[in-house]
Amino acid sequence: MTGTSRRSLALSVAEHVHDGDTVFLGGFGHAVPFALGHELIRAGKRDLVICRSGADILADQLIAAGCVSSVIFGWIGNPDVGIAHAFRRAIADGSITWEEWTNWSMVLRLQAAAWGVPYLPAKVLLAGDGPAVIDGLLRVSCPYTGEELAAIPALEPDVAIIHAQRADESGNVQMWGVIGDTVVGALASKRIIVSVEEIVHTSVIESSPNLTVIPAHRVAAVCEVPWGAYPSYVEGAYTRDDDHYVEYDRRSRTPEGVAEHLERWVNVDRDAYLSMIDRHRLATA
Amino acid sequence: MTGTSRRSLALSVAEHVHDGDTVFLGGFGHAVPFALGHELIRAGKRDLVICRSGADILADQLIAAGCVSSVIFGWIGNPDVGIAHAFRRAIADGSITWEEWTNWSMVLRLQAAAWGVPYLPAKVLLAGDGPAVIDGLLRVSCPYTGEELAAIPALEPDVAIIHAQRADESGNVQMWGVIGDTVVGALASKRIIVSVEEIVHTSVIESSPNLTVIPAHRVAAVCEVPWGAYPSYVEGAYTRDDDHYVEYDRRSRTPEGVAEHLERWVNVDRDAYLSMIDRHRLATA
Amino acid sequence: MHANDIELTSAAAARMLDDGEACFVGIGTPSIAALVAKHGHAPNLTLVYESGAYGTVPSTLPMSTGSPSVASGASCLGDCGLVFGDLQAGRIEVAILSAAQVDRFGNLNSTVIGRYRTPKVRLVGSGGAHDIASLVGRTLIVMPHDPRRFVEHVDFVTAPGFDRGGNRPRGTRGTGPVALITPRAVFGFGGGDLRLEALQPGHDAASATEGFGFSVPIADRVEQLEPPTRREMEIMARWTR
Amino acid sequence: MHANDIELTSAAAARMLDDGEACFVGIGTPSIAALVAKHGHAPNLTLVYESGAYGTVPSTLPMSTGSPSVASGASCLGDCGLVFGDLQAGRIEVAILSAAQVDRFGNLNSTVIGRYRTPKVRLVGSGGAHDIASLVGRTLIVMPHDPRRFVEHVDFVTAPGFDRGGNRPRGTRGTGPVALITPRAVFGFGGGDLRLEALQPGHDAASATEGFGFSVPIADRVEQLEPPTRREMEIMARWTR
Repeated sequence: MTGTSRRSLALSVAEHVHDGDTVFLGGFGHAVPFALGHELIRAGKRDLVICRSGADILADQLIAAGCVSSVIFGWIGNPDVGIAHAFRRAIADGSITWEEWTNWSMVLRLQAAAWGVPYLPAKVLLAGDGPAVIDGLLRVSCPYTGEELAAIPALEPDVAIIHAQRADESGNVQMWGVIGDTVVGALASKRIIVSVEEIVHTSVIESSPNLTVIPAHRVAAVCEVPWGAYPSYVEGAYTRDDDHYVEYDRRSRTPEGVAEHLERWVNVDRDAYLSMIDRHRLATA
Repeated sequence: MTGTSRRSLALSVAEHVHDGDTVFLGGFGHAVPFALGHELIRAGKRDLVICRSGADILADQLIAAGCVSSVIFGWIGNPDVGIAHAFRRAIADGSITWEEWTNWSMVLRLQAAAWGVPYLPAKVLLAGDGPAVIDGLLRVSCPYTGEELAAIPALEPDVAIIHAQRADESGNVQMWGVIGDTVVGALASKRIIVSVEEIVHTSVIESSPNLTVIPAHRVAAVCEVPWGAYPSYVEGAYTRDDDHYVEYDRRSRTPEGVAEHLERWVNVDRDAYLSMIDRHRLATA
Repeated sequence: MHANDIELTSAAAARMLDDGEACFVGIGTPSIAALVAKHGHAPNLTLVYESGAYGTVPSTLPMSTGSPSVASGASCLGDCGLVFGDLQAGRIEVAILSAAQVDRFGNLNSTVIGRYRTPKVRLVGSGGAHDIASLVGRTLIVMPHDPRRFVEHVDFVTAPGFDRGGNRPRGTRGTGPVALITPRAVFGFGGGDLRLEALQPGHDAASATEGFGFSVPIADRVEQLEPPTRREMEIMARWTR
Repeated sequence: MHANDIELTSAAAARMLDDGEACFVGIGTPSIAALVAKHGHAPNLTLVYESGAYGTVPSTLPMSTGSPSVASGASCLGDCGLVFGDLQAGRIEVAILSAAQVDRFGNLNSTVIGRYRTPKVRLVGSGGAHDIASLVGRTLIVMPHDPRRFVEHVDFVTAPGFDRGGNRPRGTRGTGPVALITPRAVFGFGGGDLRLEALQPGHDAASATEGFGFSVPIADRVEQLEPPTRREMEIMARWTR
């Protein structure tokens, strides 16, 4: 998009995320957009519907911070550590609603939107108890074979927030390593906000165009935010801070604990945040 | 696939392509698998149904050589030069049948097979004269929105022949530059035969796994064939021999002319073929 | 230096592209038109090729949408699914198309001359043309002035424009063709029907529609197009001379 | 050195993987089992992670299917669409799954303990488990021996095994679960119903089914499993010690 340009996190979020928006969160384990997500919390966004396939602790933090009215997901938890405690509390006390799919059906919901069709047929959500708890899930028959398939409805988020290795100023986004559903979720969305480890000259992008996962004309704003995926990781830059995830599990077991965690890690400026990271230990570049 | 290993063109084609097979031809302008396609001609394959979105002169040559009983395509011709003369003659004399789609609907047919669904809905082939000439093309209504969509049926080729930059011996295929529908067409197919400019050690593959477009477990055979896409091109290796395409247009206007062309360029061994290429002029590496 | 036919057509088409748009282009004159805009008034135009390329600025004119010059200098090389998916999702604003035949309703034929099963001339088929014409925001049609190509009804509607009532047919979206650009004139499709709206330098209504297989209404006020500027001529020279 | 519970489970599961297969794996014990096979009798096993990774051989055990060790050493990093599309097309032979609960019909629950809308414990949800169980060629289930996890009917069928008639339910394919592997035993699903078929070293039928919420039939001939070999123990040590 012509108007794309280097923006601060605050300005990007102020311009492109509105209360009530459906927000796709990028990051399938890799390159989880913590910096952008935390900016949503600082900006006091409300009534967001957050969505992705496998949602980890960033989703839980947005819920804990009161930004979220609903979650659309295939999985939500703290990978290999435990459950999403703030999510659990929020559904127990009725403060949020949720809509529960599977990872493949979430990918198909996003793919349908990326491709501009209202649904895609699939061979899942036809058995087990999952289909019964999705309000209004319908089936279709293949007009050629008669086979019964699930009709997976498109999900077009208002805005995607994602993190990646690099982009140029016009918004060509390059990402490598684990992709998961990050790219399809961004492509599905009306607006895309990207934070990157580094903004590079367009000549760098043009030297490796196959690594460009999102073309510039789709991107609304690009922010240069080194370590913007911490405590998750960025392939080729820094590794995952597994201890941070374990620590979050411990602290998030109580409302007070999670509030303390957010106070420490979200209610701070970027320099203070960076100073708390053991960058020497985690850097891989 | 475990059994994958470095194979000759002749052995790969003998093992994996059978008379009557539906064959996906890789190469969207870039990396057209001429070496593998010419091997189909030398092996005297018959009654092949060839398919791809935009089919260029390799398809025309297979038709001219009598290998083909039917063509399933979105476009067929000699890019920016002219029409496919052997194809034109073959449909005029009734020696082949054809099934005509569009580039997007062909991609969707292949995507449906790659994803194991019998159809995908689309917003094309709903207007114009195209839909009427596709036997049995059906529509579906979106069960959520009521919107009428074309039901694009899956097309699962028996075998794909593609060319790429490199692979390892177990069959992890890496390709960059123009991708077109090459990857989706391969993924759609039951068996995949790949020729590559270079077979590399697995460590090379593992150093850039995002460039792997087809994982080894899908690949039936890999052949190392430098210049295997000539007269088309391979990004980073050699450029397109535009003159060859112009020359083919001139010669293929008559059955005798195309026979001479095939005699010269197909009925030869690999060394003789290579000796006819102006490699000094075309190499870009 | 006088502009030749391709230059007149390309420059007139280029002026109809807005900066910041994503423009689906084919090979030949459509590429030249888009490049004139890109190097001129629309530096943020994104050229999109069906092979999966975005943001490419070919230095030599590609012979195929998969040609080397489409790949080199692209800022994104995805695949057909990325490009056509984007198109189907309504995210490509404009396309420049050409064809063997165009009719007064802006329908394009690149499939057959004559009858479909027993053609006089079998052509290349749709490629992406049907898909683009059905789905893009608006379409510019560029054609050489070859009278046989301008017919009342195309032999085969490969890429749908308007129906005989002047409406976009069911199963399409976008505004459809907004202009037919030739070396002699620019025609609009105001009511879904061809109408002469502007003349290229040196032409009048008679020469602009010479040999057309149907009569062409003329707008109340017919514009006179400026010839390509010196700058536009400089930009085009490397591909057209 | 005696094998611990994870080692007994992983080694027994590993032996059920054939060389040359593509195996969908999750984090934890499923990854260890696949790696034992890969480093042992099945060097051509392809590990597949839902994040899009094929052929990965993690050197450290990933905490997430998107972890750094899944990416490094992968021979192909596609995306979720590539992996799940491959799965849906019937091209992944086997998967190793775990869950919070398993029942006698091989159904897995990773969604809730208690009622769905008013759960006692809200769990993580399906992730890819439902998709895999519905679509893969066959499933191996690995579980710790925690009696609360073995129930007659799971509270929520996240990932379908067999229905109460012992058949694969409509809307699934593949043979379904072929084994439930614990540190104490291997159970089969011959008629779609759990049956004790083999015992881990030091266990008998009573201890193998201790605390199960239902009675478990016993095969006519119950095998005695060999403990992990020295080689298997060496392979596993880096992740389990």
